[in-house]
Amino acid sequence: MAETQTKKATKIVAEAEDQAPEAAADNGVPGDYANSPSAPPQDSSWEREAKPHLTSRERLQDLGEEELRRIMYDMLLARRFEEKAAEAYSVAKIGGFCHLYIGQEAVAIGAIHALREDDYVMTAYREHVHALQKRVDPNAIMAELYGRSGGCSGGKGGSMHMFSAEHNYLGGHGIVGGQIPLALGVAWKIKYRKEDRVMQVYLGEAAVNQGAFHESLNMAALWKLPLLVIVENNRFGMGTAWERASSLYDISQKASAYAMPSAIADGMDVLDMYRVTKEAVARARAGEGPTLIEARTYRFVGHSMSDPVHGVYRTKEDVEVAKLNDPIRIYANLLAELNILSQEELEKIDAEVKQISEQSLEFADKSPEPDPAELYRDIYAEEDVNGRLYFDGRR
Amino acid sequence: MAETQTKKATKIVAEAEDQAPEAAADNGVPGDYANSPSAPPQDSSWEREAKPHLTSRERLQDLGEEELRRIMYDMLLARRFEEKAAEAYSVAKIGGFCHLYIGQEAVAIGAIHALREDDYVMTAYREHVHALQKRVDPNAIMAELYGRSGGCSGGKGGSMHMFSAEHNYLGGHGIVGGQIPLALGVAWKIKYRKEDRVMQVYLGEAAVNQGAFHESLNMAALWKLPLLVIVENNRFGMGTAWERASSLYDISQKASAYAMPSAIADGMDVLDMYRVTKEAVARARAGEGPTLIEARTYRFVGHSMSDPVHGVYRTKEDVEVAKLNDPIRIYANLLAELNILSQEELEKIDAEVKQISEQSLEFADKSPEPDPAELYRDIYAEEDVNGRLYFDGRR
Amino acid sequence: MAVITYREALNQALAEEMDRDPDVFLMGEEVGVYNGAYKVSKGLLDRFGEMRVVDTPITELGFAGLGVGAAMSGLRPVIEFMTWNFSYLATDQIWNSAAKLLSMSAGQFKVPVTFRGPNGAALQLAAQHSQALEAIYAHFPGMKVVVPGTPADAKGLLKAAIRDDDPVCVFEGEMLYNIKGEVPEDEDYIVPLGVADVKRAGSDVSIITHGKMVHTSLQAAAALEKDGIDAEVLDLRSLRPLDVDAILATVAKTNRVVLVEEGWPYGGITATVAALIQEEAFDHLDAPILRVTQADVPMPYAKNLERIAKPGVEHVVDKVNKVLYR
Amino acid sequence: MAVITYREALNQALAEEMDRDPDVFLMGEEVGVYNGAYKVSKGLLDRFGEMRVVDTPITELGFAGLGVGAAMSGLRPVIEFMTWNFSYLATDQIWNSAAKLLSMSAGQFKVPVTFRGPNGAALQLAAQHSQALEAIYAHFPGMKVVVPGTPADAKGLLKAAIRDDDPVCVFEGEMLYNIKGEVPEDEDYIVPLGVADVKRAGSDVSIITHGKMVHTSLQAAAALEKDGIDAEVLDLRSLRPLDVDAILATVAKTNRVVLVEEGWPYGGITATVAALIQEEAFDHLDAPILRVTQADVPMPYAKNLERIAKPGVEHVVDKVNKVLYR
Ligand SMILES: Cc1ncc(C[n+]2csc(CCOP(=O)(O)OP(=O)(O)O)c2C)c(N)n1
Ligand SMILES: Cc1ncc(C[n+]2csc(CCOP(=O)(O)OP(=O)(O)O)c2C)c(N)n1
Ligand SMILES: [Mg+2]
Ligand SMILES: [Mg+2]
Repeated sequence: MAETQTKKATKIVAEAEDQAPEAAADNGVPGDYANSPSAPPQDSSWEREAKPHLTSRERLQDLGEEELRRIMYDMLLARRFEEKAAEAYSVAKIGGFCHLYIGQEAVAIGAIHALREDDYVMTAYREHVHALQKRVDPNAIMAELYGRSGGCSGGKGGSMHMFSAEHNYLGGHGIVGGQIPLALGVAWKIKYRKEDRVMQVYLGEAAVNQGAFHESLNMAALWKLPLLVIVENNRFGMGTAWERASSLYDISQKASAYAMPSAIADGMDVLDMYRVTKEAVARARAGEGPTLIEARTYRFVGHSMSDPVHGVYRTKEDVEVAKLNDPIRIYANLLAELNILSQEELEKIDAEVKQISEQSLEFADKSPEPDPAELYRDIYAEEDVNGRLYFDGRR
Repeated sequence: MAETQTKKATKIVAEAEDQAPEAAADNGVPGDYANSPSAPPQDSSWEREAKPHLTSRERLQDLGEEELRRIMYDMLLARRFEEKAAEAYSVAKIGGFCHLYIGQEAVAIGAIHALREDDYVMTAYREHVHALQKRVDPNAIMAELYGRSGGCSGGKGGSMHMFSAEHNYLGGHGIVGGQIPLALGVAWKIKYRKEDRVMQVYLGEAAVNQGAFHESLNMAALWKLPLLVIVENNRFGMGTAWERASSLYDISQKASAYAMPSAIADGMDVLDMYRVTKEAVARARAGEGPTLIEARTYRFVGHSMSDPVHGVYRTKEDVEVAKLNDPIRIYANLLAELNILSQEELEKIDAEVKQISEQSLEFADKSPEPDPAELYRDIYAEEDVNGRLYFDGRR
Repeated sequence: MAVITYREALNQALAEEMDRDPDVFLMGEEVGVYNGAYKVSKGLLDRFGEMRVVDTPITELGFAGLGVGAAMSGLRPVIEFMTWNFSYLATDQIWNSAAKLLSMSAGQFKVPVTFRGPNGAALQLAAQHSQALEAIYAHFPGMKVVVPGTPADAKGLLKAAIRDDDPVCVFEGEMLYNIKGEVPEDEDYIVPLGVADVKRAGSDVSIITHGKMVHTSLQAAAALEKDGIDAEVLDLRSLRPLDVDAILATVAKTNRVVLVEEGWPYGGITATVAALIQEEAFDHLDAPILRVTQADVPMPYAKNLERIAKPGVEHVVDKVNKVLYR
Repeated sequence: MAVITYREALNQALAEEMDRDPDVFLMGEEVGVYNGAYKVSKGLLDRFGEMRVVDTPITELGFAGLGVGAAMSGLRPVIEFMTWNFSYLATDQIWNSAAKLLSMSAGQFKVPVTFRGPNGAALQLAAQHSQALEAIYAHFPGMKVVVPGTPADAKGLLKAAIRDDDPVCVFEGEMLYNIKGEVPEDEDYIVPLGVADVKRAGSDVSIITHGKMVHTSLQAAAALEKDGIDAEVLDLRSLRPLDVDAILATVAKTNRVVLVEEGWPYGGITATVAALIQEEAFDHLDAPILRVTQADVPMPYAKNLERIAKPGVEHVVDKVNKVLYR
């Protein structure tokens, strides 16, 4: 029975893949050989020792069945939601840059699962799933993508600049590496106020080369701040493979320059992300300072909606091989194997998240555009000032 | 006899110390116990394995006696020259910031001795000795300190911005860490043009924390550029001890984040500097890329002429203990011990470099101020342009 | 003359200068394998190889500094910022090194580096990706700044920038890459720095502008024409050096001025040009000089807000009517 | 009122605000153990401890960003740049984060951070250490910028900046730290942002300026007085918000204007103010507005060149005579 369930779970995932924006370009749904011996061997330098060889049961750690199901729900919601966003983008309901997280879901979902509500999350521009996982309303996220007043940034931020103070979701930043010093500041605040909280900051592997990363890691380690630096190593910064951008392949090792603990996590395995992050969170809460986590993952889609899935920098085959490692498939297979989630339940969840995603489109569509008067709102904290604040002669 | 010479050499050094600008503040010339067992023990974390235990003879490496004497000359010239500069500063002949190198001479002198004339040197603002060692005329250096037209930067650069294209001396830069990317560019040029040259860039240990350092090391290693990054670790960035600024004490280890070779050199021993640098130079010439060298040294003077020698950040005793390790003394002792440099010869050299230093003051004093018309010269490469270049309504 | 896009014109300029001078190389993010984020460098890696078309890590400070260092030691680097928005990270190397090295070394080290990339707001890219930044670069003595508005100017100015011995910033219009125009094919065609261009002759009012706003201004002029107003449109092209003679000439001709720019007003290019005109042509002015700029706010994402934040034809028309007291 | 130095006034402002509000802390290079490179923070480490007076590594980008992040999560950081010259490294965090976060988050995240430090040329510090940089910061909507010229304004503006909910840059005069003046002792004394101050009333001509140039302008006014010219000196104090009413009032009074600033002219504060005055008070002007700025060159080291590069009393007098057609 476990096997049957695995097959069916795979079907749902394959369907999800089919509906991904690039499905058209990718003829042929990958078969079920992810778990078969005929799967192409993984690049051994990529898969590292870090992940212990646990039994299926051990992989579940302390998570109860309800929680495990919730994670499945989160994974599928992330995927379905972004599929809808891609659809909306393709009919120009969404504009600007739009960076999808398809393929990487396990990273943020596993890592944020190790947090409490009052912990903080901040990331770059590939952020829809981080916002979702911090429980920002899918409607508010979609409305933000639509640039509407019901959006979580009132329509002013868009895909790259979502915020929700209420959910301790701190954005949404567009400058590669720019979020890291900001997160350092939030971690500083936690220590300053002696709060029992943790700050998680995410960045793509390409941001590791930026000076901001290094300056921040040093201060975080020097002052033992409760900061988790989670590198989402999806192997590419746009079209540049990591090995063409860094003289050292192993990102986690960069922490040694700061005498900072680090770990590698399997970014395609939501439970491994959870495991590794949880340890680092505990260390941070205990006042033992920051951790660098390298999550090894892959982006199944183009850099942004306007970039091709594959091209000069990676082949169609590369992407197909990577897709065999679909994090949703991996997780669904495990839950099926352990009889935690039946096929029916999985289908029910899938139906539910599809509906939520669909509804978010409707909500966004109905949400009004921002009032034109918003143009000059929230530029400064106060509207009445001495002297003139704006110099365009319009106001 | 060796012993006698050692004592006398010490006397000259002690005298040199006496005349250093801070002599007045530092009562009591340290005795000759640098080489005696009663010398205070060195901080063991500071002195590291890196320096091999060589016999006195072995320390000389491949250097001939002429060369060894020349190094002594360079060391004393550096010291005497800066003593004169300090005098001139104290009577306001020199203005602005003036950062002396007293105590650190072995670093640049040893390292540059491992270069050829056509190799490049660039550093920060503590630069007089680097310029001297690249054979820029002491007169031109002193005139630059005086802000005169005979200066190596025509009086426009001052203490922090000396240049001599002719000597492949590339400055003289005032932004902490700012010189590193520039040097990276020069190293790039060497590779681009397939030249058989090496680029040496110097920085203080505090610059290691700057993003510019990390971005540059990565690119240098990634592209295997002929760059030597020499960190002059004098333990302090102004009043901040290194251990208060970096979460990792060991600077040379930071190279591991870039898969770059590194080494620690004894920055108080001109021959150890030479030894370590020579190896790195050979690697660079062989196309094997950059090296990070951490030179462990000490600044006997204040951060700049306007800062105190000691104060809240280090005690008078700290400085006195460090002075027992005077690089000039160490080197003079060795040459004396090996009968390479007699007391008379040492005195002759000292007299000579004193005279050169004295003369540089005269030269500088007589050199005219820059022509006021210089104000608008060399702002742009061409003077005749289409359109207006300057907007001050004065020109 | 061939009709090509602004993008192709830039590509030609790069290729021709790289052909002409082996010291010219292009470096930046995604300029090689990816053929450029905006495809300006398409085909150049294949043609010139890895040492001359160089993909960098995302380290703007580092590779901008590399360009300055390579320039001070004799090469002619062209450093691409994927967009100018990211150049803030590199300003120290541009303003403290590139702009000052010649002066600090009393002429010993020239810095013939070109910084280039797309500038200005495209469509709904929000606050951090929608900035027109030429003004802060023109602020610094030692820098040169050009802002081509047409394919021909793009080619001619970029070639002139590369040949120039000073650091030059080339602000390309992110929204202009696809526009087409006639472009000279002569390999030695350049547009000299510091020469403005009357893009439309007129007698009633002078609209002085640059970059993408040249098109907005021409559209405004066309609209005004229907209203019987004959506007002259002067394209500055080069902001530093600035063609002051051309500015004063058009002011003397029309006596009424509207200045238009894509960026923010405080310290904007229009502020400097207004200050300059009122100082040097006070008696020629029949009305105050009016300015059109982006709304003085970070660019919002929402389509409707973005539209009203950007300087548009209607703003230009409105100000022209005002300076004509209509 | 006590007579204290500008430095002491700033020190008092910091101490009082730190006393008043536990969320206020000071961070920067050498602010603690060394008591500040310019001793502005003298004694504060002893008084407030290591979490509130924090020595940083030399990483301007990093700790400026830290300040912005701490501010967006509720603290009120005061970030010291040892001098503003080094702030180029941090502009990305100031312009792309601090200035935009409130807007991008539609009001959810206020950024009450204060950036401060010495500004402008001191004596013979050469090109990289002698820059007056307020203009490029005032360029950005979302930022506030103040430039105190006297001890009383230094205290009042810094306190107002710290209490303000927006990012404020405080440009202190590197050459003003030792000047003395009367300073109110009231703990709630502030100088509100956006209020200019007539430092000398006069009727013949308006000299509008800020920062160190207030003193140069007052000296010029004194010299002019001997010549029978009665100059008004308006100290802007705050550049954004800008007290436009006060500017228009003095222009209406004297009809002749000279603008003076320490920095460069292209995109300088004086450019914006000139553009604004000619637009809003065109009919009040009896002469073109003239400007006095630093020579448009990187600051040279040589004493004689530096002297002529800096804007001085003689330049102001000369321009005043010109606007009076004398
Ligand atoms: C400072 C800066 N430089 C360049 C860019 C343009 N850019 C946006 S995303 C990106 C690639 C980043 O790759 P990575 O950090 O690996 O994140 P990923 O997109 O893979 O999630 C680049 C170059 C930018 N936004 N900011
Ligand atoms: C970017 C920058 N920040 C701050 C300063 C001010 N500053 C000048 S030297 C210095 C200390 C540098 O220490 P280190 O790098 O160790 O060099 P050392 O002076 O010891 O030779 C500081 C903070 C500067 N010049 N540039
Ligand atoms: Mg990536
Ligand atoms: Mg040091």
